[in-house]
Amino acid sequence: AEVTVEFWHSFGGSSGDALAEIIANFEEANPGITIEAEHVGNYNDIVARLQAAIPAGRGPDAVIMEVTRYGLFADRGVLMDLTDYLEADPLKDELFDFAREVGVYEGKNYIVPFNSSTPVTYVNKDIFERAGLPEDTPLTTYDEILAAAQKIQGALGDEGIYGIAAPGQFARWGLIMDNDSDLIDSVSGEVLIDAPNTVEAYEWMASLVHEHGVASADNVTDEKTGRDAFFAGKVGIMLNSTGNYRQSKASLGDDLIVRPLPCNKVCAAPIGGAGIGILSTADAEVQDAAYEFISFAASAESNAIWFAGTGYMPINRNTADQPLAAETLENEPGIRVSIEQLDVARGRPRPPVVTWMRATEYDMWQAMALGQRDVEDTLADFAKRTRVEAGRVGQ
Amino acid sequence: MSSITLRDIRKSYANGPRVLHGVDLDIGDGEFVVIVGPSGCGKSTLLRLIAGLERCEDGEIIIDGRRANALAPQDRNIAMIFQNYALYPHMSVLENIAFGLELRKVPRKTREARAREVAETLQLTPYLDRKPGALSGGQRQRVAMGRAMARDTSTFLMDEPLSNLDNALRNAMRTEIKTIHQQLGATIVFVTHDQTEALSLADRIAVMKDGHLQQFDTPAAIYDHPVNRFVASFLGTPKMNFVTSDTITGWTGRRGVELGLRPDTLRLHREKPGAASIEARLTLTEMTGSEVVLHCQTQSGVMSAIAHRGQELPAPGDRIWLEYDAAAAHLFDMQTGARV
Amino acid sequence: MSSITLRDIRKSYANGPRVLHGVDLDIGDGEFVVIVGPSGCGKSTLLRLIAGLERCEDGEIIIDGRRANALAPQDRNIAMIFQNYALYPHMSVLENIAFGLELRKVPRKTREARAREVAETLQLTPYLDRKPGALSGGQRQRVAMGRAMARDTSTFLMDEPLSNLDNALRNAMRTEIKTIHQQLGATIVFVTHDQTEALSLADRIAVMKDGHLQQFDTPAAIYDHPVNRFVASFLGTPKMNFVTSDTITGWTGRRGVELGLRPDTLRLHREKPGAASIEARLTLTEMTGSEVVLHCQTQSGVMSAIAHRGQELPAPGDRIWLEYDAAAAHLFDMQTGARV
Amino acid sequence: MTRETSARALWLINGLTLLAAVIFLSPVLYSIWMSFQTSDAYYSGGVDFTLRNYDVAVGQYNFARYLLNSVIVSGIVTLLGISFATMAAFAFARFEFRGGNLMFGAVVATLMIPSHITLIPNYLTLARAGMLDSYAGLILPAISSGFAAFFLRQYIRGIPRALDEAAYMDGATPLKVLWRVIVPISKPAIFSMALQLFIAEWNNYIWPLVAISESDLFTLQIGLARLYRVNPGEDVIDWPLVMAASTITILPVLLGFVLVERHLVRGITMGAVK
Amino acid sequence: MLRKLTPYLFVLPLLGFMAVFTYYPILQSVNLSFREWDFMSPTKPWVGLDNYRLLLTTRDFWNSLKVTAVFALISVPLRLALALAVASFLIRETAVSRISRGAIFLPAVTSTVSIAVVFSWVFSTDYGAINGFIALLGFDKVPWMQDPHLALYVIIFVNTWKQLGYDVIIYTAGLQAISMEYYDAAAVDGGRRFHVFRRVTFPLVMPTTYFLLVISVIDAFQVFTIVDVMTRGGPAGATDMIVNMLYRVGFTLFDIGTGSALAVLLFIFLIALALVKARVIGRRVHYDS
Ligand SMILES: Nc1ncnc2c1ncn2[C@@H]1O[C@H](COP(=O)(O)OP(=O)(O)OP(=O)(O)O)[C@@H](O)[C@H]1O
Ligand SMILES: Nc1ncnc2c1ncn2[C@@H]1O[C@H](COP(=O)(O)OP(=O)(O)OP(=O)(O)O)[C@@H](O)[C@H]1O
Ligand SMILES: [Mg+2]
Ligand SMILES: [Mg+2]
Repeated sequence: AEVTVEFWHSFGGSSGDALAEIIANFEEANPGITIEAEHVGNYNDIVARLQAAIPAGRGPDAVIMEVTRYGLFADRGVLMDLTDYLEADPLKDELFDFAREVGVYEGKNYIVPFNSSTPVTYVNKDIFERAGLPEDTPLTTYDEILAAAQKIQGALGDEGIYGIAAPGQFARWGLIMDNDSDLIDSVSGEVLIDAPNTVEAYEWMASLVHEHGVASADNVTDEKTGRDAFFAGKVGIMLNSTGNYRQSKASLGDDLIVRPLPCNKVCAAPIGGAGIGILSTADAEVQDAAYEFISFAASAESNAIWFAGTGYMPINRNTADQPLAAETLENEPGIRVSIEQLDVARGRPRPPVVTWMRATEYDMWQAMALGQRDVEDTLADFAKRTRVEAGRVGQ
Repeated sequence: MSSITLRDIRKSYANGPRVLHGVDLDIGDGEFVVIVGPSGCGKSTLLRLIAGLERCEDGEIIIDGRRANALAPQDRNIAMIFQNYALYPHMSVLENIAFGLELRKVPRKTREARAREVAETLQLTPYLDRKPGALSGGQRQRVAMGRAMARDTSTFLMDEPLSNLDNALRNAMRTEIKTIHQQLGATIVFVTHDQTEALSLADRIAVMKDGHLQQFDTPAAIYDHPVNRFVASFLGTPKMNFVTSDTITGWTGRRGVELGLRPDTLRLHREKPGAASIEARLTLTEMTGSEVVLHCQTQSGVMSAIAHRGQELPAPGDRIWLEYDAAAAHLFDMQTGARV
Repeated sequence: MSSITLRDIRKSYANGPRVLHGVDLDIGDGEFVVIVGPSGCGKSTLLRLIAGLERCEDGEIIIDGRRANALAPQDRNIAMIFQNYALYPHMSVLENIAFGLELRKVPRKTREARAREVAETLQLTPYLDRKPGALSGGQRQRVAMGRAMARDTSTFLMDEPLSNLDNALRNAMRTEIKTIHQQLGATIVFVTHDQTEALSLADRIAVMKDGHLQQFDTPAAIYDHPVNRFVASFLGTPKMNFVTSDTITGWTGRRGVELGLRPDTLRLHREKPGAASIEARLTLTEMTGSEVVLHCQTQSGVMSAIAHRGQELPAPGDRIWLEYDAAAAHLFDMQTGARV
Repeated sequence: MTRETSARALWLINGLTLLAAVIFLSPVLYSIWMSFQTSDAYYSGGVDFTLRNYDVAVGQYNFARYLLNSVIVSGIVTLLGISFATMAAFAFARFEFRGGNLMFGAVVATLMIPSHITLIPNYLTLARAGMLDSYAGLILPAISSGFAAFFLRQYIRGIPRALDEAAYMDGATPLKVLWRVIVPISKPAIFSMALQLFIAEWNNYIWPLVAISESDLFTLQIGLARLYRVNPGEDVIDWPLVMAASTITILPVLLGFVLVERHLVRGITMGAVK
Repeated sequence: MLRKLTPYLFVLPLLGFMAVFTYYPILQSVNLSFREWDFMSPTKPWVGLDNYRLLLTTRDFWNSLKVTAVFALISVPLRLALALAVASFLIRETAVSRISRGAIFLPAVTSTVSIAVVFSWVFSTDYGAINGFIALLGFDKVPWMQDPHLALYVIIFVNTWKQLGYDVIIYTAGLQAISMEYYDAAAVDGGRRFHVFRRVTFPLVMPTTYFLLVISVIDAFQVFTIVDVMTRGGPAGATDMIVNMLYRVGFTLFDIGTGSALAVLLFIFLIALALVKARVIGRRVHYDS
C-alpha cells in the first residue's frame, strides 16, 4: 500500500542536498513509501511548530529532534518508544555506542541518531607559526591552551588577532566534561552545575575573556562572531563543532589543523546533533514506514552520503568502509581526528529540565565571562534554580 | 409639484437644549421662501429637517401632501446646496454635477449631456474638467448650484449658498438664482443671514429668532410692517434707529414706546427745523457710493441717517438735526418689543 | 512715523507669469489706503511685499525713508492681519494677542498687561482664556486685530480682514477699524475686493487690475471721476451701466464712446419723457429695503436703475423709459476704455 | 525660515544631506554589496564579485516563488484588511449606534496585543477549519487591523460631514457614500495604512512559520529564515547568500514605496475642499 | 429597519475576524494563565493564581519589565524628536528631500532579521565598523553589546534607525498640513526660528505627535526580533524585553501557563497605559481651526 511519511527536518544548504539524496534512494528502494520532507527551520523552529501542531493533532509522522531536547517530548508521550523496532533491527549493532546511547531516555529508545557532531579543536597553523608556536604545540590541558593563546595574543594582538575564540555552548559543555564533570549527571540526573569541577571549568573559560583577554567579548554575546573570526584568520584556536570543518577548510586551506578536544582531567567529548523520532499519534502503518526510513537513513550507505556531503560525523561503524566515505577520509585528514575522538564521546543528559537549563545558561555564561558576576555565586544560584525548575517540569 | 408643510416642529440635538420650539410653515408649490435670522437661531436645523438629514422629535413634515417624517433623505427627492458647498474634492466639475444622476442610475451619456447643459447655463463649461480645489469661490458656488439643478427635482434647499462670495459675485449670483427660480418654477427654501439677499430674493420671508418663527410674510410686508422690534431691526441697512419716546423733547404721541425710524426716512438739517426732529452730533461719515451714511450721537443713543452725495455735508463734530415723520415711525412696546 | 513708498515694483512667483508690472505707490504717514481690485489682481502680493514675506525682483520699497528691500519681515516693524486671521489655534486669546510681544522678548508681565489693555478696547476681555476655535467669526476677527494692535507699531497691513464676516458684523467692524485708525493715527494699508468697504474706509483708494495700478485717489475722486471704464465699473452698487453712444437714438454728443450711467442717476418714466432717455423693458425688480433695483433690457444691453419704494412701480415686462443726464454721464473711449 | 539661501550654500546643504542619507543607509548598502560577494571572499576579506548568490536564491531556494507568495499574501491581506478597516472606521466615525463606542474601544484595545499570544489558538482554529497550508491560512488571521480602523476613523472624522450629507441628498446609500465619497477623499490615509499593513505582513515571520509546511507556500521571510536560522554550532551560515535573499525581500517593497510616496506625503492630513 | 442595521453591517467583517482571531485567543490566554500546561499534556490542571505568583516573584519578570520600560521611555521620545527634526529639515519638496526621505524610509521595509544581523556586525566590539572608526581615532574600543549598560542603548539605536523612516513620513505630512499663514504671521510679528518652532510648529503638529506616540509606545512593547537576533536578551538580561521573555517562557520552555500569565499582565498594563495616555494627552491635542 501507498504510505506517506511526513518528516520535519532542519537541514538546508549542502546538508539539505545530502538529505534529499538519501530520501530519493530510500523511495527508490521502497516503492510503497513516500517521504514528504519539510525543511522547517532550525531546531527551535521545529519545536515552535510542534508546539502549535500537537494540540491540533497536526504533527508530522517523523521529526528531527536535537539530542538534548527530546526528553520532554519522550516524557510526555509525544514520541513513540522505538526500542522494539531497534531491537529487531540489525542496525542496532552497526551503530556506534555513542550513537545508540544518544537516543535513550529513561532506558528506552526514542530517537535514532541521524546527524552527529562533536566539538574539536581547530588551529590556524599560519597564526601559530607567526606567533612562534610549533604546529604540534600541546593543547591538552587548560594551562596549555591558555599559554598558547597568550603567546598568540602577545605576538599578534596588535593585528587584531585573538588567541582563541570564546567557546560556544557546545564547546563549553565539552570543556566541562574534560574537567571530569557535567552540568547534569547523565545517569542519576543530579544537577552538577555547582560541582567543584564544573565551577573550575567555568572559571577557566570565563577567565579567557575577562581576565586574560585572549578571547573576544564579542564571542560571548554572539557565538557566531568567534567562528566568523576564525574563518577570517583572526583567531588562533577555536573549539567548535565538527560542523564547521568544511567552511574552515575552505577559508583557511592548508593552514587548518584539527586536533581533538583537550583532556584537562579526563578525555571526553559531548555528542551533539539530532536524531529522528516518530510521533506516537501516527498510524501504525505509517510508523512502520517511518521506522523503515529511519533505519535506512542511519545505514552505512546513507550515512556515507551524509558524512561526505556535510560536516557531520559517521554514526555507523560501517560507514568508513563505504567508498564514498573512504575517499572523503582520504582527502580530508582533519576529519579523522574527530572520528578518532568518538571513542571518548558520550551523550549528554536529556531530562526535561535541560531545555530550561540550556536557555538559561547563555545568560549565566555572559555574566561570568564578561566579569559581571562571580563565577561561584552565579553557578550556585544557577544550580539552585535548575533544581527548582527540575522539580516543576519533572512532575 | 412640490409643497412643503411644517406643523409644530420641535427639535433638540442629543444632550442639547431645544433648538426649535414648535415651528409652523406652509410653503406653496413654486414659492421662493427665504429663512433669515441671527446665527444659531435654527435656520440650518430647519432646512436639515426638511431634507431628512435630521429627525424631529415632534411635529409633522408634509411634502407634496404626504407625511415625510420617516423618509430617508435619498427618498425625498429634494436637492440641497450646502453652506460650504460640500463639493466632492476628488471629482471634476462635470462629475460633481452628474453625480446625483449617476446615483440614480441615469446612463452615462444622458447624465453627462444633462450636466453639460446645466454647466452651460451656469457658464461653467470651461471648467468642466477641473477639480473644485482649482476653482475660485464663485465658481464653486455655481458648481454647487449646478449639482442641485442637474437633479430632476423641483424642490431646492439652499443653506447660505452666497455667504462666502464677495459682493460683486453675490449680486450676480442673486440675479441668477432668481432667474432660475422663475425658469424652473421650482420651490426654493433659502437660508441666509443677509437681509439684502432676503429682501431681494424672497416671495415670502420667514424671520426666526432662538428657534421661534417671528414673522412669515412678503418682503414688503416685513419691511413695512415688522411685527416686532427684532424683525424691524433685522431688516434694512443701515439698521433701523430706535428711540425711546420719553427721550424725545416735544414728543406728543403715545408714551412708553420705542420709535423705530429707518435711516433713509430721516432728513438732515443744519438748523433746528420746524418739524419734529432730534438733535444730534455727527461723529463719522461713511461714503458708500452715491450716498453717505452719517453716524450721529444723540440724546437717545447712536443713530444713523442717509444723505445724498450731492448735498453739502456737515463735518464730523458738527451739530445737526434729524427731522422725522412721526406718522411714518414704527412704534414698539418698550417691554415686549411687539408692534403697537 | 511711518510712510511707505513703492517704486516701480515688479514681481513674479517662481515659474509663474509676472504678477505685478511696475507699481508705484506713495503712502503717507497716518494715511488709510485701501487697495481694491478683482481676485488675482495682485493685492495680496503687494501687501506681502510690503511686509517682507515676498521679495520683488525689481523696484524699491522704502519704509520711513529707508530702503527696505533687503529687510526681513521681523525687522520691518509692521503688523499684519491675514485674510484668514491666522490665529494660532493652540493659544488662548490672551496668548495670541501677546505673542508678537513674546517674540520680541517683552517680559511676561508687561506683555500681558498690554494684551489685556488691547483686549479691553476690542471688548474681548470675557474671552481672554478661550481658544480661537471657541470664538465666533467676529470675535476671531477682533483677536486678529488685537494681535496687530498689541504690537508697538504704527503701520498695519490688513488683507481682507472682513471678508469672512456676515454683513452685520462687517458693518460693525468697519466702524471699529475706522475709529482705531483715527485714535492711533496709524498708517493702514487695507486690501479688499469689496467696494463698499473701500469707499467707506479709505483716505485714498488704489484700484488695481492684472498687476497694474489703475487709479490712486480719494474715494470721491474715484467714484466721481474714474479714470477708465474698469474703475468706473468696479465701484458703485449696482454697477454703473455702460451704453454705447451709437445705440442711443437721439444722442447728440461725441460719438464712438461709451456712456457710463450710474443707476441712481437714472430716472424712471412710464411714458417717453422729453429729456434724453433710453427705452427699456423691465425684467426683474429687486427690493433692497427702501429702494428697489430695476433690471431692464434695453437696445444697448442690460441696465439697472434704482427707484424708491414710495413710487408706484411698473411690473416686470412693462415698457419704461430711463431718463439720463448726458452732462453727468461718464464718457469712455470705446477702444481703450480710458476716460475722455 | 530663511527665505533666501545662496546657491552655493544650497549645494553644500544638499550635498551634506545626501551624504548623511548614504551614511544612514550604509548598513543596508553594505548588505547589498555583500550579496554580490562569494562566501570565501567574504570570510577572507577579499573582493570577488559574483551573481551566484542570486542564482542560488532563485534557483535552488525558489525565491522567485516565495516572492510571488509574499506578494499574493501581503497583497490580499492589505486589500481585505484595509477594506474591512475602512468600513468599520466609516461606521465608527459617522454613525451613532448602540454599542458603537464599546466596539470601538474593543478595536483599539487590540492594538496592544503581541502576536505571540494569538499564535497557538489561531493555529488550533485554522487546523480545525482545515485551512493550514493554504493562502487562506496565511491571510485570514492577519486581516483584522485594529490600528488601521483606529487611524482611519480619526481621519474620516476630519472630513466634513456635509460631503456625506450632500451625497445622501443626491440619492446615495451609505455604501455608496463610503465608496464614492469617503474612500476617494481618504486616499492618502488609506495609502499610508495600506503600506503599513503591507510592511507588517511582508515581515511577518512567526505565523507563516507555524502555519505553512508546504514549501510552495513559503513566504520570503520563511525562505530567508531558513537560510539564516541554521542549527546553532553545527551549520555554517552562508552570509552572502542570506544577504542576497534579504536584498530580494527589500526590492519590491522599495519599488512600491517609490510608487506611492507622493500620495503618502502629499498630506496624510489633507482635508476636503471648503 | 435596514437603516439601523447599517453601521453593524459595516463593522461586522472587522469585528468578526477580530472575534475569531484576536478576542477568542485572548480569552484562551486568560484561561490558560490559570492553568498549567506544556502544550502536550492532554490535561490542563487549574492552578489558580500560581502562574501569576510565580511570575511576580521571579527576578526575570521584574527585570524585563524594567528593561521594557526603560526602552520605551528612551526610545519613544528619541524617535519622535529625531523624526520631527529630520522631517522639519526635509520638509521642502525638493529632489534631495524626497531622495533622503526615501533613504530613511528604506530600513522600515527591510527585513528586521537582516537589519539585526548587519548591526550585529556594525556594533561588534572587535570586528565592528563603529569600533574600527573609534580605534582609528585612537580611542579604546567600546564593548557595545557586552556592557549591560550599553547593550540596551544599542538595541534602542537599531530600533530607532529602523522605525525612523515611517515617523519621518508621517511627520512630514503633518508639518506640510500646517498652513504657511502661521509662519507668515510669526515672521511679521518678529519671530526667530527656534522660538517659532517651539511656540507654533510644535504645538500645531501635536496631533501627529500624539498619533506617533501611540504607535511608538505600542511598538516599544512589542520589540522582539532585533533583540532576539542581536543579544538574545543579554548580556545578563540587560536587553530582555517582555516579549522576548514571553517567547522564551512559552516557546522554548513549554510553560504555556506562565507565558499566558505574562501576556495577560502585559495586555492589562498596555490597556491601562492607553487609558492614562488618552486622559492626559487626548484632550490637549485637538483644535478646530
Ligand atoms: N449637531 C449638533 N449638535 C448639537 N447642537 C447643535 C448641532 N447643530 C446645531 N446645534 C445647535 O443648534 C442651534 C441651531 O443651529 P443651526 O445650525 O440651526 O443655526 P443657524 O441658524 O443655521 O446658524 P448659522 O447662521 O450660524 O448657520 C445652535 O445653538 C447650535 O449650537
Ligand atoms: N505662491 C504663489 N506661487 C505662484 N503664484 C502665485 C502665488 N501666490 C499668488 N500667485 C498668483 O499671483 C497672482 C496674484 O495673487 P494675489 O494673491 O496677489 O491676488 P489677490 O489680488 O490677493 O487675489 P484675491 O482677491 O483672490 O486674494 C494670482 O494669479 C495668483 O495665482
Ligand atoms: Mg446654518
Ligand atoms: Mg488675496
